[in-house]
Amino acid sequence: MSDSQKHFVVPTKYYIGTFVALLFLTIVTVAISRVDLGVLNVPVALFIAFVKMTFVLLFFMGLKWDKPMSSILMVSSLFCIAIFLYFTFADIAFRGDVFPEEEGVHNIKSPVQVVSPAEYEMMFHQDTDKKH
Amino acid sequence: MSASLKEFKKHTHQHHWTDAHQEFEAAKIGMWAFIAQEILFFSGIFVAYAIFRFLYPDMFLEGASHLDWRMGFFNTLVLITSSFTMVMGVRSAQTNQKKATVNYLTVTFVLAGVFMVVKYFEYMAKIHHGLLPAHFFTGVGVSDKLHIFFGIYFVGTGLHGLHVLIGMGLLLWLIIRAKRGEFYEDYFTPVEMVGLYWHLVDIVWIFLFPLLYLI
Amino acid sequence: MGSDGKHYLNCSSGWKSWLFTLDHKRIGLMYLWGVIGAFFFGGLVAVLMRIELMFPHQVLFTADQYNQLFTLHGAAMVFMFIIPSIPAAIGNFILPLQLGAADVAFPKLNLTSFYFWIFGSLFAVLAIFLGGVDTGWTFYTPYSIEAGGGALYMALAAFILGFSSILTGVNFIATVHMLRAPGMGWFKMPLMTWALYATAIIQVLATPVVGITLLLLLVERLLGVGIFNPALGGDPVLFQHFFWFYSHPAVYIMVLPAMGIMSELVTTFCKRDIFGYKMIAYSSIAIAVISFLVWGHHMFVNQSEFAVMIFSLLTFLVAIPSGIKVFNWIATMYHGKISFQSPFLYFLIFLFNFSIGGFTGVMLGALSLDIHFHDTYFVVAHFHYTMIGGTVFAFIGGLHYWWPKLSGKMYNEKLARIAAVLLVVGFNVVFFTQFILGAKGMPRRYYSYLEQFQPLHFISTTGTWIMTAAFLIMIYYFYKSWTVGEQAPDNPWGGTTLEWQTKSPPIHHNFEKIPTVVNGPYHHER
Amino acid sequence: MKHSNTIPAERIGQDLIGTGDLVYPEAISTYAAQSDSLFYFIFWSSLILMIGLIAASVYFMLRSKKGDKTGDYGKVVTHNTKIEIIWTVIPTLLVLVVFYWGFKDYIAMRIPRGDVIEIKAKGQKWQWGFDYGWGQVYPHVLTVPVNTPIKLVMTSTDVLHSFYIPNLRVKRDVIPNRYTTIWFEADKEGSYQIFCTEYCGLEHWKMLARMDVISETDFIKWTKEEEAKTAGQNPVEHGRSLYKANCASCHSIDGSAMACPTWKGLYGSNREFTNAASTVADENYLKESIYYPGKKIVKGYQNVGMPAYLHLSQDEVDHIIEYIKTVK
Repeated sequence: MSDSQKHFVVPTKYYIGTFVALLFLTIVTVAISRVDLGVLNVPVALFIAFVKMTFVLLFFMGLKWDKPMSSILMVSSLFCIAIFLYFTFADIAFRGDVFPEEEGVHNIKSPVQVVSPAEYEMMFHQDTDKKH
Repeated sequence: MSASLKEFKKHTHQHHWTDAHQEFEAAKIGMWAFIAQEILFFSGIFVAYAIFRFLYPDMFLEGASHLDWRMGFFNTLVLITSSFTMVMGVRSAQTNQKKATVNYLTVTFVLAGVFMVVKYFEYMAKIHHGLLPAHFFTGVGVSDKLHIFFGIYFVGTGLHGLHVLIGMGLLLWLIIRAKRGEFYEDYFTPVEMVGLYWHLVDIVWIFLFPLLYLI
Repeated sequence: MGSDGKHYLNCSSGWKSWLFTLDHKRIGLMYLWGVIGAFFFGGLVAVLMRIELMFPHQVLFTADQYNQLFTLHGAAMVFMFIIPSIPAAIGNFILPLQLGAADVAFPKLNLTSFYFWIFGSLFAVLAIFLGGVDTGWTFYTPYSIEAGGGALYMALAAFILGFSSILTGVNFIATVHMLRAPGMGWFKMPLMTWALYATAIIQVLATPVVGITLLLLLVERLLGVGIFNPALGGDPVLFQHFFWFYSHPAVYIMVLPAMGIMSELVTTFCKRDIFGYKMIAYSSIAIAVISFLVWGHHMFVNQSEFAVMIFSLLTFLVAIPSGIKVFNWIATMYHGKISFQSPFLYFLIFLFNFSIGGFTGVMLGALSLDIHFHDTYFVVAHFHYTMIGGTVFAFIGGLHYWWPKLSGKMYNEKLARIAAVLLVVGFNVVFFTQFILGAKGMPRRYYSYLEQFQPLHFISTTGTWIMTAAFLIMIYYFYKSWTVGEQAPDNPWGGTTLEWQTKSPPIHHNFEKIPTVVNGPYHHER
Repeated sequence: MKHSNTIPAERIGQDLIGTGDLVYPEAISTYAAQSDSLFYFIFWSSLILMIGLIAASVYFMLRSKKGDKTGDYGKVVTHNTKIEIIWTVIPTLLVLVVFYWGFKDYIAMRIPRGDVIEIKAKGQKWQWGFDYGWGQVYPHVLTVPVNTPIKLVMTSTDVLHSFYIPNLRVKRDVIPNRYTTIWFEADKEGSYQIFCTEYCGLEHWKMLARMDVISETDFIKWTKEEEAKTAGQNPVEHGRSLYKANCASCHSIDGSAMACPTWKGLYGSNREFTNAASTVADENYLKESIYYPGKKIVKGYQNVGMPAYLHLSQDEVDHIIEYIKTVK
């Protein structure tokens, strides 16, 4: 095998850097989730997850040094998920004929033993004690 | 083959390739195509999650409160570390460090095992409280659709766990082959491919963790 | 034949040399026998169904048996036959030859994919014996959740067959990228290869979604996830979104390679370069991309008005690249030196029937019309015009075209022409009638029907017998050809792509020396 | 047991094949005519295009035959930007027109014009029921006044169904846990065919119904009579009509075999089950079987997924039981 075909050996600094960044971002996402950001809860968590994914893809999985086709495959798979989500929501979020749930018509046999929030607090009081 | 590579078995490429490099590049494209399909395989769970979270946001908050974020957090750290040891394993194979390769792969394997053990305790706790998919759900909840959260939880983490188990099998296979000295600078395709697979498993968890445990 | 008379069929013998072969030609051939078997199985079921539908009263079957038959027909034809037909059977054989490669990128994966196909098919057969399946091949919830019998196994079968398809796709992508002969740039690839490449992309990016959908359905039945089951608070329409996210692109998995075959046929038999090579290649990719954006047109009668509007608009976009292809093929006949051999007859048949399929597709894409036609025989006729009129005829045309290459034998040209004419006549009798039935309001999947529909149903049934006769003739002359047919020359049609530059049948490693490509794929001297 | 393939006459409306033109059955709704004209627009443009394509192909083939004699086939052309643009742009414009036309008509189908009469429609395996709001569900026959906008609010109690009236060109899936709606205004009196077009199981093909379009005065008269009748009904009579609307497609009253046990001589008999201890068929058992059918499956029958009739009121169930007592 000629030297030009030798595989590129990635310097360790990239791997260690990514590792540290991932650990840091994990702590950040957990820390932020302890604070209630209202509507921003989900977008912030997803944003951090996307950043983490990008780190893994670029460095651990080597997309930074890889042929463009690998990135194209990766991006198109993410694009497909976006399509999947967008069009499914185009139906489900815009339905004009969904009526409030009605006894009888909405014949749901829930296995959940439904309790009021207050009762629920009582039942799980002990558990939550143990947790904290 | 130079003298320093004595301890390795020389790889011969299959007949239809012109050289091992072409073989390696093809394996990589194939692997990325496979990863693309894996991502879309998991997409179903994420789309189901998004739809039902949109329809019943309170039910998801209630569901998440039943999961112990500390266990999830710990498992995230375990998986990230295992991803790191995996790349170091690939790198060692690439730089002809046989012993380091075996060690890094073994550590990765052990970390995967730790992940599964933690998962086991989490599952046992859920089973204890009857927080299971609908046919087995016996738990108590404020929302009458709480079983859907646990349906998605068990399918998502279950499929992910299955991937971890498959990854452990692959790692074991790699460790054996690495010990035999089959991976060196000219041939480390299987290590690289399993590495890519392992990072994919990591990425899936990077999303499952905040979605299920945190928010 | 090679210099020593050895070729891929006789270079080794014994059942092991076939069952464990890594040679793409042998795997392709095994796939070919497999999918043809599935096709005749599905076809037999169709003939039986049509006999039942001759009269409104019971002819052969009870309602339950009839419901199982149409499920079986759909599942066998879609998952076992038509999806693997051109890519996995013909494509497996032809792709490396056209690229000038010695094999596909991953021969072991190729064999694995074939065994996935076998196991998937066995599960489908198992489902029949475990009580049968009557959910329809679409497995719509909640009916498929409560349906008894073998529904579980049929879903599992489709799941496994899906993975067979994914592995083929992964393999073809890597093959096209890495194994083109020296000198073969992207725009020197044959158009069949372009079509297979576009197909492979859809296989990889769409099929996993049906995998997870069927898995969720299985889990829904066994554990109760709740997301598809209205009794548990789920949404049955969500299942349809999941299902069609794959199953609409799957339509293009079926039809894109058929279009690839057409491009090959038209240049070879017109003995001239193709008109608008790049437009055809790009339109394959365009169709592959748009195919992901239009699944909602299967659900015009249950979605929000907003979703329906977007899906209808995008659906019409598919008509444009498809139209471009048809126009280019016809333009290729201009100033051509045409020879009317049987593969070219199939090209003409395809053009005619696929156009009808396309025009009725435009009718179905129009929202107000689809509301009336949805789930009637009009839809049944439309998709049979694209699936049989398009894919099956292209498959048969491709089989006639490459038969000398893969068997090394010629077939009886006269019988082939008779069969082709019978086939197209029979086909139109069966399905053109169904357009009228559907427009008049006859719903699909009906075991029995109102007395007034009887004459048209009867005419439709008679067409299936003409088609059966055509297929029997076909079996006869292909059998004769395989056993006692005359030796085929290396290049019987004057094709210019690389597969015609090797022996008929090809030697074990395809080429004595890997060819170097200088000209475009369709450089004819005449 | 052999299923008879005859569709009960009361579910059959006007002939579809014999009326209307070659393609469509007779149009009786305000929006049907518009939608049909789009069909003919596409049909004729396609036909012209198709003839053009065939003519070009035949011409090229004949020209090639001539070339066989003269040896001159002409120059091979592989590009012509002008013509390629033409055959990309013109079809694009055509399909955009078709899209807009179809969408406009679709919106007319979806959004009711004027004040509507609301009728509830219910799909279940395997029959349609129509509820006008006075506590009586009418099976198999939908009665509506002519020239009046009607809105059907539809739901299913079990699996997916789809409500389809070919003469109106209207169709909409009927989905459990959800209401779907259609509206229409029939402009011609008569009785028309209703189909179920979403596969729903064994007797999907039998799930037909009839729509009677009658004059406004007749409709008002019919409404008044029916309302009065329902109000004055005795329990057994009410139970009988509930039976017809909900149960008759699976349970016989004359002892003949159907998918589910017959009601003949049911009350007071001893019942054996595959999944529970045997019991006597008393009020409690009957009530439980109506509300939770899967709990006790009678020996010799399979669980065919009878829906749980939780939407029936206590009174309604009592009346059904009263009726069962009379079936001997």
